[in-house]
Formats: sequence, C-alpha cells, structure tokens
Amino acid sequence: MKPSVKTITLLLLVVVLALFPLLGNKFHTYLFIECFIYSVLAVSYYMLLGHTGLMSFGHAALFGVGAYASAITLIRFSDLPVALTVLVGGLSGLLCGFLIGLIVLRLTKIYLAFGTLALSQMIWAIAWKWRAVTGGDDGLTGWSARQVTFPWLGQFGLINITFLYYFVLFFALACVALCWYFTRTPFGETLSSIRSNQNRADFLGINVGRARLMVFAFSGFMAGMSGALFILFKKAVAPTFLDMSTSFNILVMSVIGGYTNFLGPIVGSFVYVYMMEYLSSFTERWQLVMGIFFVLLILFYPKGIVRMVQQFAKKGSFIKEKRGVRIKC
Amino acid sequence: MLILKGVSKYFGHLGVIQKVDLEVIKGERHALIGPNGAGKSTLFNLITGYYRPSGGDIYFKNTRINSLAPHEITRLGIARSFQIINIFKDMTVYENMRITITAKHRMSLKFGCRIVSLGQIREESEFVLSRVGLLPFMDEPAGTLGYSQQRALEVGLAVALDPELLLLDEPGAGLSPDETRAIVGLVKEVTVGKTLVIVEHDMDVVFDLADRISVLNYGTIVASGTPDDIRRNETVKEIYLGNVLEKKSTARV
Amino acid sequence: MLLQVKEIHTYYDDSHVLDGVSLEVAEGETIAILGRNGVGKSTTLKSIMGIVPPRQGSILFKNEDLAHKAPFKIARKGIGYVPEERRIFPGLTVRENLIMGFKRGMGKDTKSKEAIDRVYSKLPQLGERDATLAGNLSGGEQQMLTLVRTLMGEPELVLIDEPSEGLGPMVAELIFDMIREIWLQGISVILVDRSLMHTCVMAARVYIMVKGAIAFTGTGKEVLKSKEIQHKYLAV
Amino acid sequence: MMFRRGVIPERNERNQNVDNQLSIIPVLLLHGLVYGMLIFLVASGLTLVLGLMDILNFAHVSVYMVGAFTCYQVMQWTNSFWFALMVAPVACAFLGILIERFIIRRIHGSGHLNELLATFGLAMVITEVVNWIYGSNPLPVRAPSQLLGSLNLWSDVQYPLYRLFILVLSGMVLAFMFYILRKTRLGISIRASVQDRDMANALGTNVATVSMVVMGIGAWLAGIAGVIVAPYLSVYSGMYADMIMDCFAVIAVGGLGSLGGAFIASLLVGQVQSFGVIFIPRVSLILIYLLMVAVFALKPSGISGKNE
Repeated sequence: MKPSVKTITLLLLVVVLALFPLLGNKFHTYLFIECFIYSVLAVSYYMLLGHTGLMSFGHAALFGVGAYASAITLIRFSDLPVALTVLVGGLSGLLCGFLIGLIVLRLTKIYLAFGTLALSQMIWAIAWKWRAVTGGDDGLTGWSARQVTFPWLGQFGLINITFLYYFVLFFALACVALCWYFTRTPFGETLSSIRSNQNRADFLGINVGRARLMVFAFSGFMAGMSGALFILFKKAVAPTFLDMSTSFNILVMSVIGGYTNFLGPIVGSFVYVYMMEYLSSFTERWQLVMGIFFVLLILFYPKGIVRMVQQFAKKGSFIKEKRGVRIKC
Repeated sequence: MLILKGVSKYFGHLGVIQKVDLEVIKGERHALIGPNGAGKSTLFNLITGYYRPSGGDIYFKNTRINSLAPHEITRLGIARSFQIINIFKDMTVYENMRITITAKHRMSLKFGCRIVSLGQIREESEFVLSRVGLLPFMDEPAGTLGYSQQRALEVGLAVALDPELLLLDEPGAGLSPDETRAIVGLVKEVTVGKTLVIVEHDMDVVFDLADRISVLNYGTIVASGTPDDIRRNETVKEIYLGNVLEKKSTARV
Repeated sequence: MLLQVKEIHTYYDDSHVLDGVSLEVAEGETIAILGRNGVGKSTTLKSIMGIVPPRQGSILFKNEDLAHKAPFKIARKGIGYVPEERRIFPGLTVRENLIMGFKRGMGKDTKSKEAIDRVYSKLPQLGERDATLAGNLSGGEQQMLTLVRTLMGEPELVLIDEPSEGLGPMVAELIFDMIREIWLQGISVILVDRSLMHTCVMAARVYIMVKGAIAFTGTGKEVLKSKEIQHKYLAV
Repeated sequence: MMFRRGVIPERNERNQNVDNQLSIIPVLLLHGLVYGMLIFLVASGLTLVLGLMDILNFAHVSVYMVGAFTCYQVMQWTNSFWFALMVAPVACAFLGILIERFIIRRIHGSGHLNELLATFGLAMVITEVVNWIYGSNPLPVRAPSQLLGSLNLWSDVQYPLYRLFILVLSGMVLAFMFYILRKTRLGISIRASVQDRDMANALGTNVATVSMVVMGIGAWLAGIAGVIVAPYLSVYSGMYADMIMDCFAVIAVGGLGSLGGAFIASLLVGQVQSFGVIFIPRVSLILIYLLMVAVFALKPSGISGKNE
C-alpha cells in the first residue's frame, strides 16, 4: 500500500538519527543521548498522564528505582552483559509501578496526585537512608570502565560516546515503538476510555482496576529502562534522581511538548534538554528559569508545542489525512 | 429475571429507599415513575452496583448481586444508560462504539493485536451505529454532536452491549416532543424480545412503552400494575395532583 | 412591573432546557409556575437567580437587566431564593444559618438580633433549636429555616422552589401558612410547587409549563375549576 | 535543586544528647504536641482552601518556607525576633493573597490537572528563588534571649523554654482563629461558603472575596509557623519537602476540608514524628508514609471524599 506522508517522514528521521554521530560533532551527540533517555521517560509518563489521565506526581520513583536496581547489578555482577542490566532496571521499574498502582488503586484526581507524590518521597527517603545498599547521600558509582563485548563487532567501553549513542538509540527506538504499538491495541483504547470517562468505562464491564495496574506496571517498565540507561550515561546514581524536582522536570517536559498526545513528550524532552544546556551556560539557576517558564506555560498555553504545530498545520492544511489511515497525534 | 427483596438504602439517617420489593419478568417492559426525589435513580444505582444496598437483596437470574462491582454486574448481562449524558465526549462516535463492542467481547485488556485489525469489531460497531442512526457522524467527536444525537448514542452504548436486562434512565430527558418520539421509536425497535426497565417522567413515553408500571414515592413502591390500573389508582392521582386537604389543623412539627 | 423575564433560553451543556420563557410579576403579587416534572420550573427560578445564567433573553428587575450578573449581586438587589433541596448549612447552627441570610451586615449589630428574636417569637420550634446544628433538624424544620433565612435579607421578590416537597400534609400546611404571611406582608412571590390547592388559591396568575416552554397562562381559579387543564398538563 | 535534608535531621543530631537523658514519655508527648501544632498552623490553611475551592495548593507550604526565610532576613537587618514575628506573617499574608488573586483565581475551574500543575510549578519556583538567594544549606536563627535555656517543669524534668513558647504562641493563635471562625460574621461566611459555595453566593455572600480572605488568613498562619520554627529547626530550602509531606499526611488521615479532622490528624502526625525519631530512628523517616499508605489502602473512599 502507498506509504503515507507520515511513514516516509518517520523512516527519514530514523536514518538521520542513525547517521548523526558520524556527521554531527561530539557535543550534539552527547546531548542527543540525554534527549533519547528523557524521551523514553517522557513517553512512559505519557502512557500514565496523557493517555490514561492518571495524575501521577511521583514518576521519578519509577525512574530512580530502575536506576538504582541496574546500578546495583552493575556493581555486584561485573560479568553480566550491560544490556541485561538495562532489563533489570526495567523489571524493577515494572514491579515498583505495580506496587504503587496497587496502593493508590482507588484514588482519583487530586488524591492520586498527592498519593503518588508521597510514595515517591518515601522511596527517596529509603534511598537516602539505606546507606548499606544505596550508598545513601553519595549514591553509587564504579562502572564507568565497563566494557561491552559483542560477538562479531568487538569490544566497546561505556565512555565511547559513539557506541553509547547507538546503544541508547536502539533501546529508545524499541521503547517508543512499543509504547506507540500499545496505544494502537484494544488495551490502548481502553486506557483512553478511562481518561475520557472512567465512570462509563466501569459500567461497560471494563475492569478499570486491572487496566490501571497494567498501565502503571508498563509505564514503570519503561521508566525503569530509562533510569538504567541514564546511569550508563551519567556513570553514577544519587538520591536526587528520585526526588520531587525530578518528577517536576518530567512534568515540565510533558507540558512543553503537550501532554495530551504521543509526540508531545518526545518533542518536550528535546526542547527541555537543549533549554537546560543553554540556560545553564548563562546562569546556574536554570531550574528557576525553567520553573517560571513552566508556570507561564500552564497559565497561558497548556496545550504545548505539538498542538500548536498541528493547529498551524491545519490552518495551512497541507497534511492530507486519508480516511482509514488516520494516526491520532 | 430481576427480583428485589426488601431493598433499602440510607444516606446518613435519610432513608432514600425503604423496603422495596420489585419483580421484573423476562421479556417484560417495566416503567418506574414517581415525583422528583422519590428515589428512582437511587434504585437504578442500587441495581447496577453504583451503590451498595443498606438492607435486603437483589437477585438477577437468581444469583445474588448485592456486593458485586459495576463492571461485574455489567458482565452478567445488565446494561444501563444515564439520565445525565455520560459518554466519552472527547472521543469520536466510532471510538465510543468500538470501546463498547470491545468490552462486550471481553477484549478490552488485550494487547496482542492492533485494534484496527479487528474486522469483526469494526463491522459490529458500524451495524449498531447504523441502527441508532449515527453512522454519518462516525468521525465526529461525541461531545460536538447535537443533544438528541448524544441521547441516541447514550442509549446506543447501553444497547450495543446486547444485555439481557436493559435499564434506561430517562431516555427522553431534555428532548423536544418529536425528538422524544424518535428516541422512543428507537428504544422500541432495539429492545424487541429483551427485558427493559425504564425510568421516565414523560407520561406519553411511559404509556407508549411500558407493559407494567410501578410508582415510587418517598422510597417505597406505592402502586404496581398495568398502565390502566395506574391511571385509575387513587393514591397515584393524589401524589401527582398534590394533597387535597379537607381538615386544617396546626400540629407540632 | 417589578420583574419582567423576556424570552430567556437556558442550556445545561447542549440540552436546551428553557426555550423562550417569558413571565412578569407586579409589586406585591404572587404568581405560580406549575407543570409536570422535568419541564424546567426549577431551571426558570435558577435562571432568574443567575445560578444557571440564560444564554439569551433578559431579566429586568426594577428595569435593570440582571441576566448575566453573579447570584450574590442579584441577591443584594433584593431577590431571595429558596432552593428545592433546601440547602441549609448543616455544620452551622440555626442562628448562624439565619445570620447568613443578612445582606452585607458584618458583625453582630442590634438590628439583626431583633430580627432573629422576631422570627423566634413567631416560630417557637426554631427558637428552641437556636443553638443546634441545622443538619440535625427535621425536614419540616429545615424547610422553615431555609424560608426564613432568605427572608432575613428583606427581599422584595422571593423565588420559592417546591417548598412542600417531601413534607407530610400537616407540615406542608404550616409552610404554606408562612408563605401566605409573606404574601400578606406585600412581598412578591414566584411559587413553584405541585400541590394545586395551595398554589392556585394564593396565586393571582398561574403559568403552566411543558417541556421548557409556557403553555398556559391564567388565574388560579381557572386552573382549579377546569379538570380538563389539570388532566392535560398536570395529572398522570 | 538539592533536597539533602531528611524529615527532621538536625533535631536527631543536635539534641541527641539532650533527649536521651530526658527520654521520659511526657517530654516526648510535649515534643509531639509542639510539632503537631506547627503542622496544624500550615495544614489548616491548606485544608480550608481545599474545602472552599477544591484546589490542593502546593504553593501554600512554600509560603511557610518564605515566612521562615523572611524571619531570617529580618533578623539579619533588625536583629529583633519580635519584629520579625510581626512583619513576616503579614508579608506572607500578602503573598498568599497575590497567589490567590493572580494564579489560583485565573486557573480555577480549568480542570484539576492544570490547577495542580500551576500550584506545584509555583511551589518549585519559590523553592528555587529561595535556593538562589540563600543557598541550600541550613542557616541558623538565634532564638530571642528571653527564651533561651530551659524550664524546670516538675521534679527533674527540664524542657527547652523556646519550645514551650512555640506551644503557647501557636495555642493563642489557634484560639484567635477559632474565635474568628466561630463568633464573627466573617467566620460564619467562611464556614458557610466551605459547606455550600453556591448557596452562600445565592444568599448575597461574595464568595470570591471570602476566598481571598481565607487565602490571606491561611498564609498568615503559615507565616507564623515559618517564623517560630526558624530558631527551632533552622532555615533550609528542604523545609518545603518535609512540611508538605506532613501536610499530606494530615489531609490523608484527617479527611478533606474539615478543620476538626485536620487538627486531630496534625497532633497524631506530630506524635508519630516525635516518638518515631527516638525509638525507631532508622525507620522514622518513612513512618509518615507508612501511615499514609495504610490510610490509602484502608479507607481510600474516606479520604477521597466524593468518589466520582
């Protein structure tokens, strides 16, 4: 069937990303790695907030648990292939997401927000206090010299930026594609029905409780993976990964891009990383400027960049949307 | 089909439903009428599991459903519509129907395949939409439909579940007289051979649809019978025309 | 003419509940709005009070259009509202509920004390319950309280929604006596209730509504006498 | 932005020596009472606004922190605690009214999520500003000279005078607030508006101004809490995170929008903190969260009030 405009642009994008480290300079490659990791995190948050309408304010907990779990496995099992530690991060995020989902199962709206925030602060307090396992205040390091061996490609060190770029790119594309696929399945549509009208979904015979648990677990898996990738990139993990400001940064990314649709968080994370980079070169108080920008955005334009582009596109109406193949972005 | 034995419901010390006994036979069209605040919607919410009864039991096909959650009761074969429009407003009409049909086939939590690949669900959705006359509005967001079309979708979603017992809560609420007639026609056509319980203020709708009527007043059933007995029933007249008082006396409140 | 409602259209989301309703109330006159359930009687009162503002049409009170004003401004202009669900403040005592009825009188001035004592002299039942929480009052007492609370603000026009709803016949009789007294004091009243006997006796003019519009205008006596009208618009 | 501090870390290290001599139960009870009262000063404003406008105002707790830092700043300039006690709460009241006027009223009704994001964002901004001006490590604030030392309560029990002062002052402030709410016309309007906003409106009460007044009073109370806590806990940007968690515990346990529930819950949380720190220090940090988890699991419909 004739590939639509959208699939062509998608393929083009992937090719560009694949060739990027060869032509782009080191600085941007470095930034792109961070953008990929945050994109996975932001998309995992979209599954909760944007797609299912669950206002979870403690997403940093899932990210942090994944980071710590993979950090501990990296240290304890030095011969384990690095890819497996990323999966370990994902699985621990899944478990943590499931548990949080279970505890806050019947909370909605405001109460879900402060319930999840409280639980994430609890996990932060555990990480901060449990010095024996998590290294407490100073966190954990010690896997920067790690080598990754591939049967036919040879050995690469974690400090080799180009290798790390492809390693992270692979996982990021896989995660985003999986999330995208999930939104297209019956389960995905059920999640949107919960966002739109949880009460009616209940009366249609949909087991809303189980659906919420599944999406918390799935989102936890994704966030855990992005946590695991992040520590490979930063070569260290610390309690600040888990605290309120990290959850807030995830919110900032989602709102900048527009938390109501799939592309929003991805665009938001790229904008966030680049803003963070340039702002911090002017003042080390970039977090403050980001915060003010966020509040202004919420007050005056909460829909985000992607919606802005869409409206602009609709007015320009050059993107023809054929009946059948209508991708709800 | 549906039996209520001595069902009561208290909010604090306010007895909204007191010792209600009701029976709905298979294939029957039963109407529940009564003045505002008589407890009609509360009774509906008790049957569909939104509230738990404070006393008494509810049997559906002689299984006790008192303590079941709404989604469990719906899966047993009871579907309901709502007095206040309660549809998925920011999703298209087609998506509203597709969610319902997917739920009917118990596939809501499946993630093995893409939803567009499920041809059967697409056909069934389009079939029900055409019966409800909403096929031309397939791709419109449900919230932007006209009020009577939203009413049709509201009833359509309940019917799409193909339930054994259909509960309709004031399908004609807020509709103009001819729109009401259209909805009544639709309900009649779509509930052939099904058991129907309907709550309605509009008397023409009630007499047009119902085989049996129960009158609810202050949480108790005061009269039950065919439309003609109800029209002739004295207590019902009094409820509807207000208390015609002969003797006057000041009493302590 | 104290109040002129001209062609108001009111919507709940997209449901067109009032379709061009017009009515008038003269100074000191009592009118009644009758009709079956769900025809928009309460919505008409809520539109006048600004709780559910009409999208089109105007509401002239002493020739000033109140159509899009906030309820507290309309209340301060002199329109009192007695809601269908009574809506007394359960956590406040009877006296505190009455104080809420006063307009901007901040603090405890003497005028308000006298007004409350006057009420208690007329209604000893309320007087005895002065310090009890309004939530513990019986249905009849709550109806009395909400009626008197609105009168505290000395309105020139009172909108009363289904006062006899859910009350036993004796208690309803007492409430209607109170409403008759309001009418005797020269306060205009728009009364919405289902009991024909009381409303038609008191009301100079009666409007009967069907599905969001007024279908009949006439005097209370006409409606009381004609079984045909009762059957067509009101009965089962 | 560094949240380095745990719940009440300084108090562990600094007065570890003082406490284990007097590890008698009554002292711990007093300890819990003091902290409970402090929490209630902040939680009361939060609960009232939640009841009145159905908004969980994260920024309200930032006002508490601003109160503490203003006290520090005023002490730097004038070196008089009493002057700070007068000025800082009033400044906080203004800040509270400004927040209500320009942010909360503007965002009110645009959906729960936007309201939460706005107040949460605002709280982060305020925390950042404080971090920028004062850095993130604790700044000591000297208690006024008259209140130093400790008082001999009975037999051999000594209790720091300053903490008694906190108890007395917060008791007086709460009594004053109780008087306003119970006896004055304004108090009646506030309570009525919290119970039925639309009916109060239909009776002629301008609920919008009532909300602003409530916001002002709440911020004033939070300001007082900030000022009197400064010498006790010292002033650090992590105060926000610690206090907001205690406030959430109070809301979770105390039920929504009810001042009475919030008061009892505050005292309970205060005692849990006080006893936890001493008896099970390692776990004390997450005690509050376990309490909340229990409440979420046991009576979620309880705290979520109206379960839509």
